[in-house]
Amino acid sequence: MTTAPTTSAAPAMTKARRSRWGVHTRTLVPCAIIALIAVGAIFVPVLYGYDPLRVDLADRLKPPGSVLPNGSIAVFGTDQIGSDLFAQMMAGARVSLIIGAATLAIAGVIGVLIGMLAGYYGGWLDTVLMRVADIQLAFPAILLAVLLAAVLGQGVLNVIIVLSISNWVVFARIARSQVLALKDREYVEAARTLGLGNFHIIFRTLLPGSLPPILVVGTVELGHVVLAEAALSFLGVGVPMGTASLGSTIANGVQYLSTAWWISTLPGVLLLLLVLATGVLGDAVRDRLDPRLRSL
Amino acid sequence: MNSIREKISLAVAATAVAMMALTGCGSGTASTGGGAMLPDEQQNLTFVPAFAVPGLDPTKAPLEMGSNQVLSNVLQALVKLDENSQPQPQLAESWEWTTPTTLTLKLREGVTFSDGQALSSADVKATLERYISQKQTLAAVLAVIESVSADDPTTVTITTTQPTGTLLGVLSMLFIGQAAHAQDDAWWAKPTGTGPFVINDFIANDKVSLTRNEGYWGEKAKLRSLTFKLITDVNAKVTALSNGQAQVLNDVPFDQVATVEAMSNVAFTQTEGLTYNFLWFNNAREPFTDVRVRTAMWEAVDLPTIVESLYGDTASVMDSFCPTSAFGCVAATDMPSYDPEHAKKLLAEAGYAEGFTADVIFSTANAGYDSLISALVSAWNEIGVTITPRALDGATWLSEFSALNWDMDVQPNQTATGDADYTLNRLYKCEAKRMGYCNPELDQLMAQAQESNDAQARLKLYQQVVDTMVKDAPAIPLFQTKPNVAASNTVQGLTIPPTEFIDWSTVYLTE
Amino acid sequence: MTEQLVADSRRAQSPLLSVRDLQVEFTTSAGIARALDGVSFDVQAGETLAILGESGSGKSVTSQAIMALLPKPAGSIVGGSILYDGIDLAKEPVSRVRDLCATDIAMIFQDPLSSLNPVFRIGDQVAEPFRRRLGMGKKEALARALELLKRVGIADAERRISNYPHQFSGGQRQRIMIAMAIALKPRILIADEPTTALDVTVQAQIMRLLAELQAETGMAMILISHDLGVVADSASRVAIMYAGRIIETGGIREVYDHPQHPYTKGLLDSIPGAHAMGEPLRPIVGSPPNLLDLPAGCAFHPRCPIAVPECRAAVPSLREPEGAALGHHVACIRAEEVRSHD
Amino acid sequence: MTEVSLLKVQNLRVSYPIHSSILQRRIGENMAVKDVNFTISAGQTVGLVGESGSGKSTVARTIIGLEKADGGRIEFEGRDITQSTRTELKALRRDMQMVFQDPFASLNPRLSVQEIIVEPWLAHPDVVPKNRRASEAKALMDRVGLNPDYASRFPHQFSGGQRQRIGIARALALQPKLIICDEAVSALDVSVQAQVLNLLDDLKQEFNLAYLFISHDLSVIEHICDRVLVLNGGVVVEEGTPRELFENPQDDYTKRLFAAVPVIRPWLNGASSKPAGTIPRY
Amino acid sequence: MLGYVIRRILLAVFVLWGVSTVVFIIVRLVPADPALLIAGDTATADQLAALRNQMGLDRPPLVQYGSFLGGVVTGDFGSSYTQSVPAMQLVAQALPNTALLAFLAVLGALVVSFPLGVVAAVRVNRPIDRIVTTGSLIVQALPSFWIGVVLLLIFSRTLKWLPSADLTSAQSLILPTTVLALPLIALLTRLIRSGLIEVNGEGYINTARAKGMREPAILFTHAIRNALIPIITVVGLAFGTLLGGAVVTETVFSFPGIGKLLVSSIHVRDYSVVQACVIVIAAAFVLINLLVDLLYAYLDPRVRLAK
Repeated sequence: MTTAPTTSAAPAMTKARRSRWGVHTRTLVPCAIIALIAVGAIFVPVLYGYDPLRVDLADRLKPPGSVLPNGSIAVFGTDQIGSDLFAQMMAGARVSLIIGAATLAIAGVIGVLIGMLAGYYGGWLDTVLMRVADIQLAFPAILLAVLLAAVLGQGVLNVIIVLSISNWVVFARIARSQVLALKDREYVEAARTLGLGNFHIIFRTLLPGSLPPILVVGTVELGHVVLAEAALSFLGVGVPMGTASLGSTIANGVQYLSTAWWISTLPGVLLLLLVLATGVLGDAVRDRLDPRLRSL
Repeated sequence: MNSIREKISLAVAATAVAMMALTGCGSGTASTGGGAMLPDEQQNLTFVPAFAVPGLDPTKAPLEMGSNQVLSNVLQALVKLDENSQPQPQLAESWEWTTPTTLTLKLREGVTFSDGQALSSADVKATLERYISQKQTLAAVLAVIESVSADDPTTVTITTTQPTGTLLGVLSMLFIGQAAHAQDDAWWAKPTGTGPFVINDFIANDKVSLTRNEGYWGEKAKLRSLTFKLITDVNAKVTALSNGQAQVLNDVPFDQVATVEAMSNVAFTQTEGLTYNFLWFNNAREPFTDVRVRTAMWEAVDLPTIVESLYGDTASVMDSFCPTSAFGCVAATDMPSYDPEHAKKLLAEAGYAEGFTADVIFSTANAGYDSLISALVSAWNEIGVTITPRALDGATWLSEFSALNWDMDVQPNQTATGDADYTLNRLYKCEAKRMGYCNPELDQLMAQAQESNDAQARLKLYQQVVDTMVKDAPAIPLFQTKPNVAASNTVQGLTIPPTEFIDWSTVYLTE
Repeated sequence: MTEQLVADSRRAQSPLLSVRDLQVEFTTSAGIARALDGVSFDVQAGETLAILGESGSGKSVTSQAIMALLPKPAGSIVGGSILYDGIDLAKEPVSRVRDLCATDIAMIFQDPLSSLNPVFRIGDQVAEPFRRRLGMGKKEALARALELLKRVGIADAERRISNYPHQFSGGQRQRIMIAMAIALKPRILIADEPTTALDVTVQAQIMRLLAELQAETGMAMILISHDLGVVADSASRVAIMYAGRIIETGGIREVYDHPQHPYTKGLLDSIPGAHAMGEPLRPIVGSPPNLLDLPAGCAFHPRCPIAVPECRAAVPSLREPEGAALGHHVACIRAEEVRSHD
Repeated sequence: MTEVSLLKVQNLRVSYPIHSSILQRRIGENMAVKDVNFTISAGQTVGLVGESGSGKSTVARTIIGLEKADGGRIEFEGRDITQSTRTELKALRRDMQMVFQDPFASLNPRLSVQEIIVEPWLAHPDVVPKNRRASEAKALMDRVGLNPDYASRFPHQFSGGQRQRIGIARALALQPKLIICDEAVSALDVSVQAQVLNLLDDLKQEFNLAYLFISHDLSVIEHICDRVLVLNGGVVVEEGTPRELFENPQDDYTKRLFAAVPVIRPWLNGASSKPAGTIPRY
Repeated sequence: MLGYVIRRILLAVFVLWGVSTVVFIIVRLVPADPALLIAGDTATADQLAALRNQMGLDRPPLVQYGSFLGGVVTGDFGSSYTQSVPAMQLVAQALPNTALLAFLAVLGALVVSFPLGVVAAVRVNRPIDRIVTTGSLIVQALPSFWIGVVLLLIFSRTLKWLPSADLTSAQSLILPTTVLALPLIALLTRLIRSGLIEVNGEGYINTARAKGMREPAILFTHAIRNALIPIITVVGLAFGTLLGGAVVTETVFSFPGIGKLLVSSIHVRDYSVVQACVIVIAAAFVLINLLVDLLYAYLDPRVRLAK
């Protein structure tokens, strides 16, 4: 009566292994994809000697695999101004990743700070800050984008600012809800009974506890930000000329979809991979940290 | 807002606009022959224009290309200019300068508005006064008008402050509405006119639908209804033609021409136009104060290759400072050609052996400029000059442009009157202060050319003007474009004037 | 040893529910936890069996396994059988087990708030078994629900039948849960820590209600608890669980008065009230074992005051020690010593 | 009483505000504690019992400063804390510490045991100099029965009982005179609960600690307390030594409360505390 | 509940005031003088000054702000300078188009995502679930303008099934609706899935099982209602966002919606229309979310019956 029938235990073991393997795969594969894109983004433009301002009109709109007059092969073809699409995609990925990372950093810091203050102090401060968030949500971001493009000229920094302004609310909301969930936890009250100040409690006690869901949101938001940059490019208020981003390459290539499909489709696939990877990563992180977190 | 030339009307100065008006410089006629005319209830045509129609009040935006394309089929002016820029009767039957500053016009009898009301001199007076009071882009041109009086129902007298030979040209641009509504902005937002079509429905920047004016005083239009539907996305635009949603497209970009030409039952036509694109140096700013730098910049650019690659045969390289289709735009004797080595030498001589940095502004409202600017910037980079492109939205571009807050500017332009004077004298004389360029010698040549009535003498003078300008290189004329339409084979009677203001009253559909 | 136990129960009468060598595993990210490892017990009609144990001992898993409520896909029965009415619930598909739920075996849970659906009126929830299982009309079902609510002591039931769960106190909610559980007159009621979330006065009322209902209906009860005191009044037999196994079972008085397993004894000694005041308590040393990493042999040996090297060698099985009362089984090789120490 | 009282609570009144739903203005209050009086002498253990909603936790939280008193006085060593400034309050916190109910929730999951124990010294840096904090933390761990080698482990690596020991070590770090135990052993399994109770007893002797011991578990209260207060509806309904209360409760509520406490071996003293007849006996 | 409603309305008013103020400030921060745009680059300073005076742009900012707020309250945003009609009229023309599009997109998304989410949740971690979740991730990971053009080339150009632009037939709504709905389908599918999975662990689901209820019955009575209540908020937010955020789709399909109106008005600095658009978009957003909050409160008795 003591020995368990091993036969019936075996499937459960395999299942366990598989599910653990699943979580690992779902973390590792997207990480590998993102890392690969990042490495490509760093090195490929250098290796190709990619110059966003170089135009080779004789080589424009060449399909993937074309041999160029200088003997090189454009694996992904060339775009409407004859620049090598592969190198441009990688340079674009670099810009997109920079925009994504910087936006997440800025929006994340601002949003988390506001969210935590609102959640921690509550009362009128909470009401006001959250109404500011509502105002932000109700406000069409495109107006802001055009404004900044008009005031400061087109630029990567402006895109980052616009996207940060339109993304901080997500972080504020999640940080606030986390603080609300945590602030009455006993360990937070314990910190208070020890005589620790609000600063310590907010940043040393509450912040670390709130980070996991914020990280989950962050991974998912990275994809959203990169896509939003593409939309801004499409509307003509994205990155400036001479700075290819994935979004701008796709947007510029869209009018060639019926004649030179590769210009917007291939960077689209890369964007898809990037967004998909961050999305899957976010899901995996969520499953790992707290399966109860909703797709935020 | 994405069409190339929408902003022309804003950019183009008003002062001299109406001195003369449109001249015919060859016009394209699309489609010939065809089957039997469709029955009247099927005479419905959709046209995809190149320009957005932001509003329909001509007194508020008298130079808006898109609006005028529609309004020229709905409203009419006192006179219209023929192919030779000569005024011909339209609403006015005859006219006479009774004194050097008094013009008396006799209105045509029997002209009615589409609502049945007869045209009277009161309508003309009230409309002209409305134009003047609006202080819009024509304000400077209209400033010479001292008063307008309606002497009797068919007689209008215009008094000017000084002798003004170009007044009839100005009048050809003013559409006449109804006196009763002269103060009524809402009425003008959807005006009733004396033309062959009536505005049925209007959604700004999207769609205007016209129906035939059944009570038209002249020959009635053949189309029962005509819809201007703006489609900005190139794919959607070409698709609309391919699946029969639209019958005529205007302004097919070069990269889509092959697609359009490959479509069965579609005819693609292009014609000589009056639109061209130029690059201006800010001649008052370092380092462009130096003619060697300006020339070097010009010589660095392989224009034939750029134009051929980006625009194919929808555009052509220029050999003058205005489109050759306009009178007086003679070919320069010695146009700078692509010579990067020489350009570098010139830069070195000017003290910029190491190159320099500067910016170039352009409006994002001009679709397809990205490739052009990239090509230019790339070419300059080859001679060691680093240029930062500044793509600005239309409104920002205009304010930067007006403030001369740029090193270089690229924009389209139209020699609206079809005469070199309109472009050259207006833009490049010292007084114009458009780009910090001033050459008194040139001013004198241009003044002479303006005063002269002898065509041959003028051509000779313009030869000198152009050659002087080539030497000074205050600007680079980049290329001139050819207006084009792609039309279904069922469309008949379509003619494209150089101005692209198509007269739709002659168009009809066949099987 | 199982045979022994089976023989014992046969001697009395054929059991209503017979759990045999039940094994349940949970898959976690850290590995596989054997939550139940060879649990066997019988429940006779009309009797109350208390299953006692500390957290992680497997007492709640037992009830989940019976009701096919193991969280999927993490938990699964990997061996043994649950015999009810000639059917092995461990082998039957879940849907078959569901058919027996409520009509044959019903269950109430620890937290009555989360166990009631917050968005439905309690009347509808209590009436649900009648409507879904018996196909009654709404009106009739609600009338039956009202009767039940009155029976379990909901004051002003006519009005409150249309209230929502959050409008009730904890004790009232547990009464509602009980009403729902007994709606279809089950033969066995499993109460999984029914009073843990409640105040002590309410706890007494709920325990009294359960006892009354059992007396009325003659149903058998399985009372699952960590509190030795709560079940003492109501249960006839008790099974003490430790690390997924039953380590001692028997009549409740016999087990409480003469514990034969050092763990049971330690547990009883740990209860503050059982001591003369001022005297220090005699707790069990150490902490409960980690189910992912059970000690070899008797899982209790690291904490056991009388452990000997043999305890490490093999998992002791339940046996009837010398001198023990009939049906008193202990899984300890030194059970006799424990008794003599007493 | 000849001893000087360490903590003296007089006419304590605590309420939770009710806000209007529109402008969130305070429109009324919910009295959690209506009128509570008691004193704790140095080295004494006072128990607070009562059912949920009786206000016992609110009393504790108000004394430690997690809630604000609406009325009455709380004197600690003669000083009124309700009127204290922030700095005074901070100093007071050194002398008064709290052990919480939930061993899982009361420790910051992101800090190692050592960091948790050192944390109080961040707020009161003068208690232990920086260079000695690590060793002091380990000494404290040792004192509460935890292996000091585990100092760098995180709370989730410990069992419930061990975690509660960490919480006790943290409370001890500031060398307080009074420790408030708010249901400090209620969440523990009975075998572990006994260990912790014994530890608390030992520490009390060693450091001459006073406890305010809050519990709904009367047997625990009976075991550990010198005096017991029975709270009902925010009011102390009865007070006395455990023996007095258990053997001869005066107040009706106290009687009902004690009657409801389950007895381990109801068959031993024959007279079960419950009304006979309704419960079938075996 | 009434107090809750009133409070929510007051907060909504506050948000609208905030949006109005922000748009007022932003519009005045944008360089490029509308007077210059009207009069052209050759206009004289006098002309510009006269125009500014006529447009009220030379009044002190606070006075402008006051009259602007007054206008907001009465729904009078002034006239569009490009079209000589009240700005509100243009907005009233464009808003219903976008609203229709957004409504259809949300409705379509709900209809499609509901079964997908349920199937994925019921078959969690099985192949069908993986297909649904991966598919939804992919759909969310593509730029909508790219999807739009690809759909247009397939269904409009190649197959000639659907029109590419215009608002003349119901068919012309299909493509833009699809483009708007796709990311929403993806989001809702995942939300419904995770909501159901989460609810599946709740005590009352086990209670229902213990009552002997079959899984489908549990799903459709106990699980769905609890899982869907939180999703209402997301749907409301998405609907509200679509009203102002459909501009990309509107551009691809030349759809005369409020997003395009806003963008084209920004480009020509038609302040009145910009302000009217932004405030109407914000008002619609706030109103929808207010209704959603109230609906949420109504559906959840814990909120509805709270004191």
